[in-house]
Amino acid sequence: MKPCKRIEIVIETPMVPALIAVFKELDIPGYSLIPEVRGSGDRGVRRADELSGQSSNSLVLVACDDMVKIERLLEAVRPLLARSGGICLLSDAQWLRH
Amino acid sequence: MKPCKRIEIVIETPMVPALIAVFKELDIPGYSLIPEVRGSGDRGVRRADELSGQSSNSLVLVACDDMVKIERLLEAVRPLLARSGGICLLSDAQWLRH
Amino acid sequence: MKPCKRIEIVIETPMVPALIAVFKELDIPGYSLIPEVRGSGDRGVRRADELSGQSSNSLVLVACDDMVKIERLLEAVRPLLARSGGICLLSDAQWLRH
Amino acid sequence: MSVFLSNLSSPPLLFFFLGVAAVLVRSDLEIPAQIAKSLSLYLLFAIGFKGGVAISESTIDATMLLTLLGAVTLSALIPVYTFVLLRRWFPLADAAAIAATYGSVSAVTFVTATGYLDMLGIQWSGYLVAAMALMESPAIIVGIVLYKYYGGQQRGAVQNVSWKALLREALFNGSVLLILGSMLIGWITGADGMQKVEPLVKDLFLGLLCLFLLDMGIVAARRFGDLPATKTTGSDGRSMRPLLLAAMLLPALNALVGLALAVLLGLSEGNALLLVVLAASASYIAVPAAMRLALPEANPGSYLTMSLAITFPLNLLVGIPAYHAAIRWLL
Amino acid sequence: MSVFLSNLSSPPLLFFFLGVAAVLVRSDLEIPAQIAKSLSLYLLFAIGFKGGVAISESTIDATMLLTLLGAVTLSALIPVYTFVLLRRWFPLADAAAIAATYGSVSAVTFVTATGYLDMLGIQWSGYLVAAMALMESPAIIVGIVLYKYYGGQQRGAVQNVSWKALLREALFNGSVLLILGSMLIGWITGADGMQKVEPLVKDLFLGLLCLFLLDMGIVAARRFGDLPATKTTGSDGRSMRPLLLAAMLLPALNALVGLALAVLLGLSEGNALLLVVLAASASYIAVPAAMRLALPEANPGSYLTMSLAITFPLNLLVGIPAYHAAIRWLL
Amino acid sequence: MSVFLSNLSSPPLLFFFLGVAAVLVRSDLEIPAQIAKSLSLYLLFAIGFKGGVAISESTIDATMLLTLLGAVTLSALIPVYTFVLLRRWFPLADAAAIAATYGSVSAVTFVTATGYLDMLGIQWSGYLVAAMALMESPAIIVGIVLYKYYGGQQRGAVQNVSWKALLREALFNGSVLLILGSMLIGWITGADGMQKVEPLVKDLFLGLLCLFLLDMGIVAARRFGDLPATKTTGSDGRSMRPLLLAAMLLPALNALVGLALAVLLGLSEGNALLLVVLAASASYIAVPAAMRLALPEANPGSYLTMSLAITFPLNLLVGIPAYHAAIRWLL
Ligand SMILES: Nc1ncnc2c1ncn2[C@@H]1O[C@H](COP(=O)(O)O)[C@@H](O)[C@H]1O
Ligand SMILES: Nc1ncnc2c1ncn2[C@@H]1O[C@H](COP(=O)(O)O)[C@@H](O)[C@H]1O
Ligand SMILES: Nc1ncnc2c1ncn2[C@@H]1O[C@H](COP(=O)(O)O)[C@@H](O)[C@H]1O
Ligand code: NA
Ligand code: NA
Ligand code: NA
Repeated sequence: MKPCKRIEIVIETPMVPALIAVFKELDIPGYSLIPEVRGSGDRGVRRADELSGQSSNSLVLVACDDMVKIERLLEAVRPLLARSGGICLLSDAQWLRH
Repeated sequence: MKPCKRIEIVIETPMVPALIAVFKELDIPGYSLIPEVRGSGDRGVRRADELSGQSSNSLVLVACDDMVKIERLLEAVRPLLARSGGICLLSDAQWLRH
Repeated sequence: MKPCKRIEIVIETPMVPALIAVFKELDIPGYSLIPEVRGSGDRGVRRADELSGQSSNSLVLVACDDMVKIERLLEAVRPLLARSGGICLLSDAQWLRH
Repeated sequence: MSVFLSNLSSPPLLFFFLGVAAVLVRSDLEIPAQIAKSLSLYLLFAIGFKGGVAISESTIDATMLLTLLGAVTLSALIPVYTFVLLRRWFPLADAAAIAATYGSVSAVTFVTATGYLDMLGIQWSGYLVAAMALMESPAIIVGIVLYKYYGGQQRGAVQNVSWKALLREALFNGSVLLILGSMLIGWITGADGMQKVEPLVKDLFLGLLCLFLLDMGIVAARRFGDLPATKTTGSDGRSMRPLLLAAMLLPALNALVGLALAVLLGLSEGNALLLVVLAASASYIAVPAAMRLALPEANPGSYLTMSLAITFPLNLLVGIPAYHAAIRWLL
Repeated sequence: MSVFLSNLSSPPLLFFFLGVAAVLVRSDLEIPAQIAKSLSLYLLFAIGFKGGVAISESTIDATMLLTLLGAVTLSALIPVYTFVLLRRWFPLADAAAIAATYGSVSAVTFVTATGYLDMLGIQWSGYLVAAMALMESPAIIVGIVLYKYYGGQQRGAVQNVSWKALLREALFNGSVLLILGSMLIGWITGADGMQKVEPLVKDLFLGLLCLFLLDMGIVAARRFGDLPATKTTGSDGRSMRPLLLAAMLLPALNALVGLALAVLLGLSEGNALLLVVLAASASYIAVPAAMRLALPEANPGSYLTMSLAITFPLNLLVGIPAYHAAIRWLL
Repeated sequence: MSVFLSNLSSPPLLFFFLGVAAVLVRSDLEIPAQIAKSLSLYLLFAIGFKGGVAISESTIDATMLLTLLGAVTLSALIPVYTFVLLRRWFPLADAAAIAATYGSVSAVTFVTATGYLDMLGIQWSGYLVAAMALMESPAIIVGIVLYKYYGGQQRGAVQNVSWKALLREALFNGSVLLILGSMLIGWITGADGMQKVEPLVKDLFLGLLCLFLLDMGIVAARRFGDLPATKTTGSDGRSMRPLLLAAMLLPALNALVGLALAVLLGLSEGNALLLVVLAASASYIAVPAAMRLALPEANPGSYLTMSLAITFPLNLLVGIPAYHAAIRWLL
């Protein structure tokens, strides 16, 4: 087990390619993505029921143990969220080595 | 970054409207919801394969930094879970301000 | 509220039955499972777009307060992940009694 | 006998068996959940539309109105005696939920019965679809009322169930609304409307029913596999026998009551069979959904397993031809 | 008048109402998301293929080319005056997004209009499908350019929008690509190809349109229900009136402009109606998706609600027959 | 030559290209996952049912039985020489997985070939469907046995693979079971059953195949785009050339072997083409799923990319008409 950070990002689905481009740029190879997440926040209810995909969110989970990369990731995510909404949470975890 | 609590609730899908009504009542504007979650627990396996939606769970994630609201939310969730099953976990996180 | 551990496992969907068999063996009755999770890691991108289900992951969440069982679970999960990839994270949480 | 065989060898039934077989050999064959749900919506839409068009082409007469009235009565009556019969063998909440489940109907059993009649070239009337739609709700309400009356005194339960929410669930449940709405639209647009949607509503019907029953075979067989677990998890340590017996005897009993009504109303062979099937079948969509909201203390391992894993296949495989044989014998 | 009634009583429209009714009575009736998405892909595929085959069977003439040119011009022009009209009542980003939304088109409104014409037995030409496909993109580009020009000076916004990504989104958007591609394939394979896919592309069309409009009724009614919330969440505390008014007046205005163009081009009754419907309809798939990427500061509570919850049903219920009446009166 | 062109200009192939084009221009066009999965289930169901009905209408003779036997032998033989050929260029686990992949078959390639024959009006026999179904499993078992024999000695791997689970996966895999089951049901119900499900099973077939190939075009092109990445992530730093070469040469080699068998059996033109296509095609559903369980150390970036991104389109576009030309030249 090694200590790491869990980064959870909820962002609207059309912005996901932009987020993944950020991962590539920062050389973050690992993430998991849950599509078709509904939600509610400052910008109203998102029911994931529209054909444009506009009202659907995705939840992206990143485990990372490199604090420098994490800092950079947070910096890069902030303007994405500021423009189009969503949340980003950081928490502690232990990563099972295998 | 501001410290906050992550509240994760797994509840059966037919109960979701009741849960969201609780959010509205307690003025909790933000949540994310993953539909079609399967699971297993005291009440047996839920395969999310039935047409009534009865055997499908939803996972609801709430980030909140207002301890009073959290207390109230936990109080309100408890009877819902007691009646129809599910779990509720509380953990610490940092919320990225944007 | 009682303290517990959250165990999050991302594993490819074809391996899920093996994982659940492990749960049964270790007498872990409770878990939640999110199917159709996409992701990226050492073994490349998984787009969840293939008919074999081979490129789709599942996210499994287990809340458990029995440290002995947790130890055993981690031991049992390690070889599964070593063979077919994925991640396993352990973090602290509070479990709402109901 | 030949009627049993020809029922069992129709493509939809054979696909049901294929689904069961898939579970038995532990295959990973599976219909994706959203597709299964949509197939079920399609069946309601198609049967509703067909029923509405059929009504638009017939005249409203006394038999029709009396049948509808009789159907509603049946749906309200069955839960009463079922509850009375079961309450000594089951926890109260379970007895109430089972009562509601068996008072209500299974749309797919009905649909399979219409396919069975079509196959044999026996006429049936569109208003039976209306009867089916009307039978979904009353049972739910009666079931809850019974529990409230008998259980409420003891444990003060259910008091925080909102009656408004319950009524809405009973009356405007997705499947009830879709079938009633499609029927209404079929009735308004008549033969003209039918001509436009015929390829979807009629031509594809039996093929899609095959796919749907394939899924039902899988789901029912899985549930059946859960049965032993149901027993051990039951905190009261009761045996499974009452559950199995009830799931096999209730359809027979309710079929008898339905048969009596059909004879009383003087229904034709086809209509009589459909009414009996409605009486004998048990809900596994609308009622379980409503019960989770109104009676969460009831164990779906009882009522859902009974209706889905036992009564549903029983009606499909043996019930329909058996009820038919009984009707032929009587009429 | 009869034209209004026969429009309202066609099965697709009635299923739209059923969807609205389901939301009003708070039913849980719902078409699973992936099915709804696939129904929309099917409609684009079918209408594109049909259009392509129709083009392959007709000769390319001046009217056709001029109509296509006119359609593209319309899609670029409508956003300009819409933006000018709206910018005093709406935040700049919202005005630009609304302008793009109304310059672009709603494929389902178009499809419903072709169904309406088919029902009345009025001819229309396949190249109108090409016109529709060509009208999706220009409006998006013009909308962004307008915002960049007027808004950029003030706030330095949008500078980090990649133009390449934007153009790609405008031109190769999933729905644009599917309709253009299907049209091309229909054009290449002609009547031969049509014969092979006819049961899917033609026979099932109206039936599946019914199911799709059922879903649209649900989605539109939910959005409409969100309207009051839209108002209070608006940080600027503006009233909803401009939004409602714009969503009702813009289609009428754009229909007039389209009508003028149709008369100018000397189009036939059916083609004229389709061009007017294209002008009057507003996008709720391609444009909203593009706007989230290029103009995230614009509030989808404005442009999406307007097009989906107000303009779309308005065109479906009143617009199509009203534009038709106007065309008949003029021609 | 004309046979190549007419193949390439059939609607299903053109939709495959549209899918590829969508990925090339980085469009967001996408068929929702559950729909794609269901289209694939539909194809297996329809081809299985059609095959079963065809068998029910023909007499069981020596050619049929020998063809089935030959097909099974082929599926067990191909992995053997493929493994021997590849083991010096690929890691052992990869060689075994590729061997299994190419010994098994691609149902969609088969289905496209039947569509190609139908288009040209060439007869083929229903029992070839049975041949296809029988070829899925042996290759899986042989592949694992080979690895266990050659790899096991070195590294002691695979010992904890349950043989029971493996056999179940090989024999009762979802797609194998669905096609075998549908064939059996078609065989039991015969022409009578076909009449009932014909609109779904026959009429919609080509249209739905178009939509499915659109999805396959998207998926294959994405995989192809991943190829360079596959190279760099390979920890052994090997070049991609063997992978590309193998994916192009194996189908040709296996087609030759299949051709020899077809000549030996004296098959008709249509049946010969189908047998060759079965030999030449590689699995991308059943085998990859089984390999993830039995041989997780094998890299899907090798075997899945080869079969899905190279061999599959190659067979579709060039292979089918080329094999056909060779058969014509021989017979
Ligand atoms: N407090 C919160 N907890 C969990 N999810 C949230 C929260 N706030 C926002 N979200 C998610 O982020 C999305 C966009 O939020 P917003 O930008 O605030 O409208 C919502 O639709 C939710 O899915
Ligand atoms: N220990 C656990 N860890 C994760 N999820 C659980 C756990 N226990 C229950 N659940 C989830 O909650 C649902 C209802 O649980 P129960 O009421 O215990 O049957 C299950 O179907 C699971 O999805
Ligand atoms: N650092 C990470 N954070 C989150 N998820 C990951 C991470 N690494 C791998 N995964 C998930 O685990 C799957 C398999 O990973 P791998 O075995 O590294 O290819 C990926 O497709 C992701 O869904
Ligand atoms: Na009943
Ligand atoms: Na427009
Ligand atoms: Na092969």
